[in-house]
Amino acid sequence: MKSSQFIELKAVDRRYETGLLALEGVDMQIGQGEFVSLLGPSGCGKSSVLRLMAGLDRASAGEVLRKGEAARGPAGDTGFVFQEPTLMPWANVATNVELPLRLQGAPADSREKAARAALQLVGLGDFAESSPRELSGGMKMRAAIARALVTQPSLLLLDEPFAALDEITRNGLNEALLQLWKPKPRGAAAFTSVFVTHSIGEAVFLSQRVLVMSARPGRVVDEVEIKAAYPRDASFRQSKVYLQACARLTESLARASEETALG
Amino acid sequence: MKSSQFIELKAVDRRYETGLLALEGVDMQIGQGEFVSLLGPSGCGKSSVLRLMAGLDRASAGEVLRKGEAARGPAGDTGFVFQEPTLMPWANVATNVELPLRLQGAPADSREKAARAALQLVGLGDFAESSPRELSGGMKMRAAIARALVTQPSLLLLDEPFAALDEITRNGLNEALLQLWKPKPRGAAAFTSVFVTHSIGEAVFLSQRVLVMSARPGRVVDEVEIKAAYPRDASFRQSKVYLQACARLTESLARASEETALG
Amino acid sequence: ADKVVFATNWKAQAAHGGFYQALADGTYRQYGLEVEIRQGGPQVNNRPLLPAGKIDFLMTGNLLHSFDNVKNGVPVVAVASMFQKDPQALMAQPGQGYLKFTDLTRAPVAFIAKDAQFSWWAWLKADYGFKDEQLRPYNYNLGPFLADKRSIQQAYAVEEPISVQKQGGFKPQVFLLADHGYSTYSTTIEARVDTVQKNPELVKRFVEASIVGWNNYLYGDRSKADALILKENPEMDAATLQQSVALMKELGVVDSGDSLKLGLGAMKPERVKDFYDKMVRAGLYKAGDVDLSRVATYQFVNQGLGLELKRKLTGGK
Amino acid sequence: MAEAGRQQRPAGRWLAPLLAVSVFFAGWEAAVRFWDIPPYLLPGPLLVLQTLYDNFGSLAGSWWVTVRITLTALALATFGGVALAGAFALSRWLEWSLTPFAVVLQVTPIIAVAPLIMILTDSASATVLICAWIVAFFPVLANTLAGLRSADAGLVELFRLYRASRWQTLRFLLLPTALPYFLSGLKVAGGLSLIGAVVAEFTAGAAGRNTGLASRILEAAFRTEIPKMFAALVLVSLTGVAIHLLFEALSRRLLRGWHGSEPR
Amino acid sequence: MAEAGRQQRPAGRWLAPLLAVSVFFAGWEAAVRFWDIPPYLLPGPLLVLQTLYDNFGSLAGSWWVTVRITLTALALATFGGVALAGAFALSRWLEWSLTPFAVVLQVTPIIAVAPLIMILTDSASATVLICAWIVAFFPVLANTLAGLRSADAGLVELFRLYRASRWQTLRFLLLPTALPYFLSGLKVAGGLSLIGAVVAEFTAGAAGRNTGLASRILEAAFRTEIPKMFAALVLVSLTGVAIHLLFEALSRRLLRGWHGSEPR
Ligand SMILES: Nc1ncnc2c1ncn2[C@@H]1O[C@H](COP(=O)(O)OP(=O)(O)OP(=O)(O)O)[C@@H](O)[C@H]1O
Ligand SMILES: Nc1ncnc2c1ncn2[C@@H]1O[C@H](COP(=O)(O)OP(=O)(O)OP(=O)(O)O)[C@@H](O)[C@H]1O
Ligand SMILES: [Mg+2]
Ligand SMILES: [Mg+2]
Repeated sequence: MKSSQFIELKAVDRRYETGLLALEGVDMQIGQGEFVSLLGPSGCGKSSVLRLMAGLDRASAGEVLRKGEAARGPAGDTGFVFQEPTLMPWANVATNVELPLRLQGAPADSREKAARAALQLVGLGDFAESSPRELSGGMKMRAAIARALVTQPSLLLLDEPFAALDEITRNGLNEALLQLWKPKPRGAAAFTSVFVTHSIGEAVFLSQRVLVMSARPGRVVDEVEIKAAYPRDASFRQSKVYLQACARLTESLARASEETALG
Repeated sequence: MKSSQFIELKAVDRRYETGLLALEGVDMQIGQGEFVSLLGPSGCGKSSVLRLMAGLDRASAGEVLRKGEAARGPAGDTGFVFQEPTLMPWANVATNVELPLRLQGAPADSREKAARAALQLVGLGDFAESSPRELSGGMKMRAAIARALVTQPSLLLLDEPFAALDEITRNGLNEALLQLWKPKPRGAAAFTSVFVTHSIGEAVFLSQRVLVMSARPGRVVDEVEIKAAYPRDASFRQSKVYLQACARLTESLARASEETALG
Repeated sequence: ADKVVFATNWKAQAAHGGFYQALADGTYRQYGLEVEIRQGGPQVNNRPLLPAGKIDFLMTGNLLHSFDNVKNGVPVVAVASMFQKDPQALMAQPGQGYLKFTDLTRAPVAFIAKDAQFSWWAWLKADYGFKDEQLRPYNYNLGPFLADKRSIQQAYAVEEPISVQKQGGFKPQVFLLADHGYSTYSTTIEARVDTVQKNPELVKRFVEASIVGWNNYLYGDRSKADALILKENPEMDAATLQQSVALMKELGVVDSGDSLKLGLGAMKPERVKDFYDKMVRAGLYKAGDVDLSRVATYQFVNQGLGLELKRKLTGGK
Repeated sequence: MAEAGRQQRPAGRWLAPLLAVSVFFAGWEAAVRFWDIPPYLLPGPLLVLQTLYDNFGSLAGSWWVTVRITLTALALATFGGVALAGAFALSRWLEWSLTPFAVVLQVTPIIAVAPLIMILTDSASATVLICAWIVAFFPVLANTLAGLRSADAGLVELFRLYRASRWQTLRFLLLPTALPYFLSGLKVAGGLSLIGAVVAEFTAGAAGRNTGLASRILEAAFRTEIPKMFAALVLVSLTGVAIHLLFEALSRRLLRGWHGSEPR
Repeated sequence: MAEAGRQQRPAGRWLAPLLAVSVFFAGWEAAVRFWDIPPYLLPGPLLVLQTLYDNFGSLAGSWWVTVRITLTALALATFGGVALAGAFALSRWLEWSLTPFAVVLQVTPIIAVAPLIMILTDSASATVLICAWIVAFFPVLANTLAGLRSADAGLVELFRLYRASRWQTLRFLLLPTALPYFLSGLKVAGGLSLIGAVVAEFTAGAAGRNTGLASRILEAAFRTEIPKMFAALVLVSLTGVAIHLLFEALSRRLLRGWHGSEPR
């Protein structure tokens, strides 16, 4: 049992140095190869959870376990699309995307090939030589996605990766992502994925499980399993499972958001 | 006729220094007090159009007219939510939001009051004293929105302002925005608004008119008028006008995107 | 009283004693002068201040400066020479086989300050065969000399040897350049030509008061002057002053040769010419570069002033 | 590095330099004793401290003179450098026109121009101050200027959008942006104004009563009282370290919380 | 400012300084003529140029000596400053331990330590070089260090995520981040190594054959050949301006296109 969980958060608190309690008693279990989405109102602590999972941050209380062991710093085989593109301004797009491979000591030609493939995947094949400041907002984000995919990580953390993209591009990338995650319909997943999004539809379309977090301090307040086989295609969006899950999530998100009153 | 147009783009080209032709022969007419949305695939030139309208950039060919006159630099009464939050890292949230008023020479107490009201509106009332790096991604974006609103500008340019927000917050802000734009149902609009978004639903819900741009080089390829009275509320999302407009826009967006092939 | 600013070329020390004497015991005031003495220092260059009119009189180390002034048309002239012998010297550690002055050319290392490198070092090379290879810069720090037994070093005969004795615990051999042909006048007083022409009486009073001061300093009660020097230059100490004065007397720096008959401050055109010829030989000047008649004016000295006072102070000896 | 900076380690912050300096002094003392180096060449640190203690009264006066010149020159350099950089940022023409003069000032050996300044100002203490200022002002100018030019492109657009005046842009955008650069220039200028005060006193030496540490160093060197010279040098060094620590603290205070270089 | 920089104005870039310098020289010449200032006090620029022309052969040799020392010292200062800053960035303990020594080096008057170095190295040219290096290295260190600490927090996290070694973080993240700071430090160090070469020669240089401009300046001053002194000073100034222009161009080249300070 213990070993089947890839990542576990046990009663995790995170209080920032400002005194703000961002997470309180968060429990999460992400199985090996699972695709889980995180929904929650703005500022509820989704990014904070991802940073804990990546080992970039430490819990103020409680435990973060990776493969059953206490996580101590980054594990090295994690891909992370941060909420902001975070590109190196002095390097061109290809160099940016190659960076993780370079840090892992991969030889130049394999780096180049992998980077080209990743850029092709996100539709930036023509912009390999461009500087980040010559990209549009959505293109920057796509470069960041390519960078996270380039190492073929065993854990992929995605913090609203598609928020800056139009629906067509977004749907295309959704399908591409699923394709990477489960190359063979009945085979094993290539990686474990935790996906933060604000689009309920996207969460349902992609994930096996969706967690809903409450407003500050963040807690897990709902959990919905999406019982549908992969590959899922456009027709899944019309299915009853999809629509029901969306309805339920809309409702619990509304409840979770109650505290963040808007003038 | 001429004077009724608030902003006009006539056969505008924009070629960047890299040689990339971002806009080609763009024609747009935005009437005084109109609420227009812009849809288009990632990298098609939406942000470029907004920058031209704001007077922050110059057309390589063609004309940009503001109130019938050639635009020469920023006009001073424009609010602009950039695609990135663009907050001053050394100042707290309140100071950031106050900035436009300070630049206009408003006295301290009226600045403070206006900033507080704007922060309240976007749900950041408790974070006035926080530093930008202590905000979540969505919260930063909301601070940027508050800053754009604080001067009560006569032209509001919004570049995917709600992309980083969950649906509840987003809907709340949509309604708040419409409320500001048309305080009295049958009265005049308080400002002219050009809104870039990737959410077709949002575009339809908010606007009087939606323009669709094609992939690079950007051109206007479709224009849909949303014939529905304001105030619109949640029930509008079930109306036939809404659903038809969405369907039509989905289709033309798909056509406009064809060129940006995804691997 | 006329306000007069007089600049020296170094921090206050016994070699400036006569001037401080005249200031401290009121001689200058008796001559109707209100004098301010401005100290120099190793990197302080007071020289441009004289032609610029910022000071009225300047104490100068040797005649080379006066030659340069004439050569470059600087309207400045020497009016008196308080030292008959330039105390410039070379010193060596004892027991290193440097018996005669010419032995010093064999020293492997010579610590010589920049200004000396531009002046008498050239003469030493020309007349005695010293070589540039020996040169090391001297920054008025005795450490390197003390550390290297075979080295030689420039010295102001009334200063450095005293320090060497105190620090190194030995008495260095001192070779006075003046004893080997370096015939410049020293501690000259320079004034602007303009002052000499328009206000000779002021110059006369300053020169005469200074001569009186020097007589009193050497042969009379020095206590007030020494107190003033110690105050102006806190690093100085009474013992050093004592020894310096003894050395000045012993070496005849101030009072020897012409001054015994003509009084302190004496200058002779023949000696100026002799020195100039030597410098021409050393390659510092070309013959005819300098109009020697404009180097110094002899109208204020050589009149036996102070001989009477000296006799009184020394009890007729 | 940010990683290391995440946890404060105040112990190491003080322990490390203390330890290093102690080791250095111990080695120095040992070397002096082992090779029997005479004090007129290199005095041991104990002797230097003893000398410092013995002469503290007289050295303290000179120290205060030097400190006063240093701080005044630094203040002038800071003010002048920032003002000039600000003016340059407001007008490229001004920058292009005046930069050559700033560079020439920086590379002019003050030993050569000191007499000229002396003639112009007619005051030794003014000359010393001007010389120290010349030495110190360029790093402030160069760094502030580089900082003023580093503004985030997005924020520059924001200011343009609201038609901020040049002055407002300078005040609210460029100066805060330049702060980390300016502070780094300040650290350089702090040391330079101290060394400038010392060197200026060497060359333009205020004679008589108001002598600073430079005169004491020269005198001691001249009289081969090397331990005393080292005592004066130690005072100069301590002053330099104190200025540096001050600016480190200032930098930490001003940048904490928003600039990468100073993690909270 | 970015606004002004959007259009290149190469005309003004050259015209402005030329004009300013011309006006300055004209004013200088006029002042000298009007007040009839004698050349031994302040020679007019025409006379200085004439002197420079007449003595060019002999001055050029000295100039080359000074330039060689300057460039060597600058290279050593750049290398040393960057290496030390890199080491400091890799280890906070190292930084804490060695910073006091770096500061002390910066504020030590080289005139005081030159004899010591002289004794240790036993070579005048090595002494001059070390002195010039001491003068120049601190700005490179301080600025590079400030730059290394300015890394974007997001990118630091990215590097941590991939468990980049300290060396990789330095190489691929911190050094590029530090570039604009480093270049600004280089501009300061360029001038300082020139002035360092001159001052070091003043205090530690031996006369004889291989004398640089410092000796010519001193000699001319000593011999009241003020126009010649100014001619040598002009050479120093021109060298400083040339170094500055070089680094300006380097900075423009390296930062163009990604850093706010150099718009394309
Ligand atoms: N470095 C920090 N210091 C202080 N408070 C922080 C810090 N980072 C985040 N917070 C606070 O923690 C809370 C959660 O932030 P987090 O970024 O995890 O939210 P989020 O769920 O990702 O929101 P969003 O959807 O807007 O990105 C917020 O209230 C935020 O203000
Ligand atoms: N400064 C620039 N230099 C060169 N090319 C640029 C620059 N800014 C934008 N571009 C290019 O112009 C095109 C349009 O960019 P723009 O930012 O207007 O797109 P967009 O429609 O806003 O895209 P997105 O939805 O991704 O934000 C893109 O292909 C981009 O690469
Ligand atoms: Mg987030
Ligand atoms: Mg955009």
